[in-house]
Amino acid sequence: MTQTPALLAPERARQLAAEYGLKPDEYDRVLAILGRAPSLCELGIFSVMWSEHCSYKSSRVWLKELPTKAPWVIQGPGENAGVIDIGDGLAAVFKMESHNHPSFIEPYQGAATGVGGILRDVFTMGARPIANLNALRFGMPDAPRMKQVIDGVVRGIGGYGNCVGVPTVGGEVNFHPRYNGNPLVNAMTVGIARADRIFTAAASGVGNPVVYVGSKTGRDGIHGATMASTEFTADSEEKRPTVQIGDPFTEKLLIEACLELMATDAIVAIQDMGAAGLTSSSVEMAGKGGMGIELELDRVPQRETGMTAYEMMLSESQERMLMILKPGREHVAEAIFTKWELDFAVIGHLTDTGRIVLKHKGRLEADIELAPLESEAPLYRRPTAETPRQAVLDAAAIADPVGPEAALLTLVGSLDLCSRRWIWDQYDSMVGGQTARRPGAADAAIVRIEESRRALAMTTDCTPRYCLADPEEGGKQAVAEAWRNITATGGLPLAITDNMNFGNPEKPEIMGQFAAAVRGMAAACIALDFPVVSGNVSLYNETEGRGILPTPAIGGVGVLDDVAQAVGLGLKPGLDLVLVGETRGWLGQSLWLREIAGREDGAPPPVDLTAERRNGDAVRGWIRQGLVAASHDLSDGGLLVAAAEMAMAGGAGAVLDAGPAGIPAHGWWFGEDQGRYLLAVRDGDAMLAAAKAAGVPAIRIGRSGGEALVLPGGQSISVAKLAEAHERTLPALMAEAGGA
Amino acid sequence: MRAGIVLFPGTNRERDMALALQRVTGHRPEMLWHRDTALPAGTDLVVLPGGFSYGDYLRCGAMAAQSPIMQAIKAFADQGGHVLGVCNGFQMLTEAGLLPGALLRNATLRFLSMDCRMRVERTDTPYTNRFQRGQVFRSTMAHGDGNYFADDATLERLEGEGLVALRYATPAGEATAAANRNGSARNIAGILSPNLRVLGLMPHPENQVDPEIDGTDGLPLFESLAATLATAAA
Amino acid sequence: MKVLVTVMPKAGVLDPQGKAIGHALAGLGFAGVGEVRAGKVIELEVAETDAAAAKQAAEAMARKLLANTVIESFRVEIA
Amino acid sequence: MKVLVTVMPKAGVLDPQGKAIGHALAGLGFAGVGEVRAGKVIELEVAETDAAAAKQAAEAMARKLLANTVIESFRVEIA
Ligand SMILES: Nc1ncnc2c1ncn2[C@@H]1O[C@H](COP(=O)(O)OP(=O)(O)O)[C@@H](O)[C@H]1O
Ligand SMILES: [Mg+2]
Repeated sequence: MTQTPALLAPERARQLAAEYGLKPDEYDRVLAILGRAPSLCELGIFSVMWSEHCSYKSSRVWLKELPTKAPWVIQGPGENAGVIDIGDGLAAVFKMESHNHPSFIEPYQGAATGVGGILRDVFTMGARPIANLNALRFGMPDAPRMKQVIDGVVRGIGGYGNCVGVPTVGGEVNFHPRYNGNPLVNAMTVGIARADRIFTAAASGVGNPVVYVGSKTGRDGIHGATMASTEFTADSEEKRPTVQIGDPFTEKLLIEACLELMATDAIVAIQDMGAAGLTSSSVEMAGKGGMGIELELDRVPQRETGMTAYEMMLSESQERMLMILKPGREHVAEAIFTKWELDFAVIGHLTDTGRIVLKHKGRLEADIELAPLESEAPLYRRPTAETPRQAVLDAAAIADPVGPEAALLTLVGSLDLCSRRWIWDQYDSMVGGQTARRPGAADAAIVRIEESRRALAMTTDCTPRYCLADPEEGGKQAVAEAWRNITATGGLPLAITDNMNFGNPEKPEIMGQFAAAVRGMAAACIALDFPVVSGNVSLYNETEGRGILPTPAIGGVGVLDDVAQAVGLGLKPGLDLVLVGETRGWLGQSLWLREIAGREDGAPPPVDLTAERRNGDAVRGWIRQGLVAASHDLSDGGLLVAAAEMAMAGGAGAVLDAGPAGIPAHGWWFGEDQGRYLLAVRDGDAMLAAAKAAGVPAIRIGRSGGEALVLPGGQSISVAKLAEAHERTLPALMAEAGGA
Repeated sequence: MRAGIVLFPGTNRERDMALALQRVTGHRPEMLWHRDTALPAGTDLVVLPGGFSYGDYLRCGAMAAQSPIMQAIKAFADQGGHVLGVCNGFQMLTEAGLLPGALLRNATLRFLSMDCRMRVERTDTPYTNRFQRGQVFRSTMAHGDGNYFADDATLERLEGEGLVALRYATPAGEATAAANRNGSARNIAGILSPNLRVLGLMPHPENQVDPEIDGTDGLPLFESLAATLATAAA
Repeated sequence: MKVLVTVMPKAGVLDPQGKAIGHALAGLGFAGVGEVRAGKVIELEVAETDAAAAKQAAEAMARKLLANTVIESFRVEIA
Repeated sequence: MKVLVTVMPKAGVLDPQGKAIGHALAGLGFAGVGEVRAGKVIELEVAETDAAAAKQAAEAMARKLLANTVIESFRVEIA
């Protein structure tokens, strides 16, 4: 065997490096680390490891500002998923990840493989996945191809999640023209593990076997730049990188096989092969453990013939995992993987050299020192520009063109507020038999933990239009809304995962949005004791130079000690309606302003974190004392929309009182002031007294009963009519997206 | 009652089913493996649970129907054993020829995950004796291929012999087209074998057995079984 | 040798997918499309070198697994 | 005139269904089965009476609706 791999000619190498996305100075660093020109395989490894996706080179400096610690945090960012202690010796393991670009190219497979990838991040750590959520941002349905994208994404998420048998229990959807060329698909998985049985990726033990399990490797998703290269062969059609196809059936087997193996003591470390497949998994496992790793690529199970080392290392074939086993335990693992009819191969071993060494067909293909691959990775503090502040709008200065009754009917049927039933009806939300609150039933989904009284409350939230207008307040608001949604069910919010979707970070105004959003998120996380334990960054979401709305999607997880404490949002008759939190009638950036007044402007509602905390802690306390029959946080659309949502969910109407003097009616009904809840309680007086004692603003705003929402002016809007307007929108839009 | 739940590659509602059976028997049923060639001695109920056996590739339930354990289950059924197939399990029963007909793609061509209501057509069966005749109960469905199909002669025979166990219906008990989301022939949600011991149905009553989760509408089905098999064993 | 097994819904069996495709084609402005049936094709690479034997084997596979003869008919061709 | 559009996963694109079918056939004892690919076939009854024109129309339908050309290839035949 030769001592150095076949090296690229210097000019050719520099040219390829540029094609693979390495900047000239980044490539100089590659040369310095290697002390020579790279082989093609080595260049591939550097280019993917130093890509924005794997290295977080633009975002790392900012992400450091996020709080990641709390007494209940077992594992913060840095592993495949975050881990928190939820009591009883149990841990919740969760993360959210984007699959934006693949979902635009091939919506079904893009979304499906997104779900597959995030599931692997979670069961890699030893957790059984118990819930999936999805945060979606679509363009306008009449934009080119958009209905197909919506249809494909929803089918893909359902197709994958339903098949693997993990209930899809929640999520969120927004529509905005700024997503026309760049829809966002963020998938979140939550799993449960024993707190003392968490698996991580750090390799250890010289000589320990490196084991590949799952599906075979094909040429799926290899860096597009290779397409242009004629380096390998003439028959380019055969070698063309292809779209990744998800195989949820294999994933299901992989989940069962991995969990079965994890119950033995055979595993030292485990990592899924996600983006940059074998490269990132082997580099990260060895790197985290301070080890070296040597792989015989001939042993990699291959789906296609004639694959090169470069292709195998960069393939993004799905449903694959890499493990380090204890010596002599290969047969234990092999028996389990054979039982589940999955590929199993020992493809290498750990070394003490601190290098990654790859061999293929008797030739050395790569030999790189691991430490500098990580420590010398590019890191940018890119220039930032602040988003200019927008004026605070005065509700009194904005004319109400239609009145509350018509506005309500328009709003409940509008794209951002209409029922998502068309979506969740395609997701199995019940499999597992533990879903206590399905989509639409409560502000957060509630899933009980098997053989336990405990339940998790889960939600995803972000209001991108606020983030565009004021990224810092928007970042704060996204975290606060997730916290509020969990609180509104009686759950104790514990931690978040985030998915930072932004445009081109090389533009100062985009990097400024990012930095400000992180600042706002961090402030909210600290004030609400709601640390970040995992996350994902997706940049360059731009089409023709126009970026998406800044979208820091937040996935929140909380716990209920007893599932019986959970409350939903369905209104029943005979209850007092109590509004908690302060209302000023904030119309800037509200949906009322956009949908009724036709304006998208003004400063978004500020989040007073002290009030948020105080109000939420009080509401949760009342729920846990059993004082609250139904509860809903106030967000998009404000008070009247929240009341309508509760009415529709429970099938009961309400008679509503007029708002306080001094707040214009449209501000009162549709303002989006933060930190508020609408509670339905048996004893309103007792609740108001409790609120007063706690220093929490609260007023009675009506009483439930009847079959309509009755406004103070006497207008009565039947719940059936509201529901009709609410339910009609998506099915009507998607009817002709059809089924073929 | 000694129940066994069969696990196929891709099965995913086995734990739901185990919880439902445990609720009425007090103990966890046994999990059986698709490659087994015999059932444990003393088995009196075999359940083919929901899921996506073999990924639902080719046809739902087709590959599972060829599993080694299916031979044993056929023999068990021939000898009068009780076999319950839910969702993917129902599809397997038709693919294996233990029940007639087939389950086609939903008429909507979409996966349907939603509440449905079923009318109990007869109560003198091992699965329905704790229901009232004509009772309508709520369950959830979660399937892409639940559109029951059989040729007219088969349908006439099923009707004539009273082997239609459950029909999709409105809360008031009418078997309307609107209540029949997947497009099943004659609103059929579940059918029985001539000896009434094999039942296949598409919805998931095992998800409606716990007041804290989604109500207890499905519980009578499992109580019926427990009562029947307890008597049988006594 | 490559064998193609084509599986189609039997006449008289509901074919919601075919129907939807027909509908969608009409919606896209393709005129003159009558009945549409949607089926499956399975392409098998077999070791067998004798065409008749390969065909026979594929027919056995179709009867056993690839087609459900309650609802589907099949035909086998050598590609 | 009857036109057949056969849609197959492109070469190199993972075909989980084909893989599972191949696996099942081997399990059933059918020896010598190599790669299995699973695709769709759509049978269209068209008003067109000229074969070349019918073929052309079907190709347009395939590109527009019947095949997802990102991951699938198709061929059109007159039956
Ligand atoms: N993509 C989705 N998948 C599943 N459920 C969804 C999705 N989008 C929204 N939902 C559900 O619809 C309901 C309403 O969502 P949303 O309006 O975002 O709630 P909120 O404003 O309280 O955060 C919630 O139960 C949510 O989980
Ligand atoms: Mg939300």
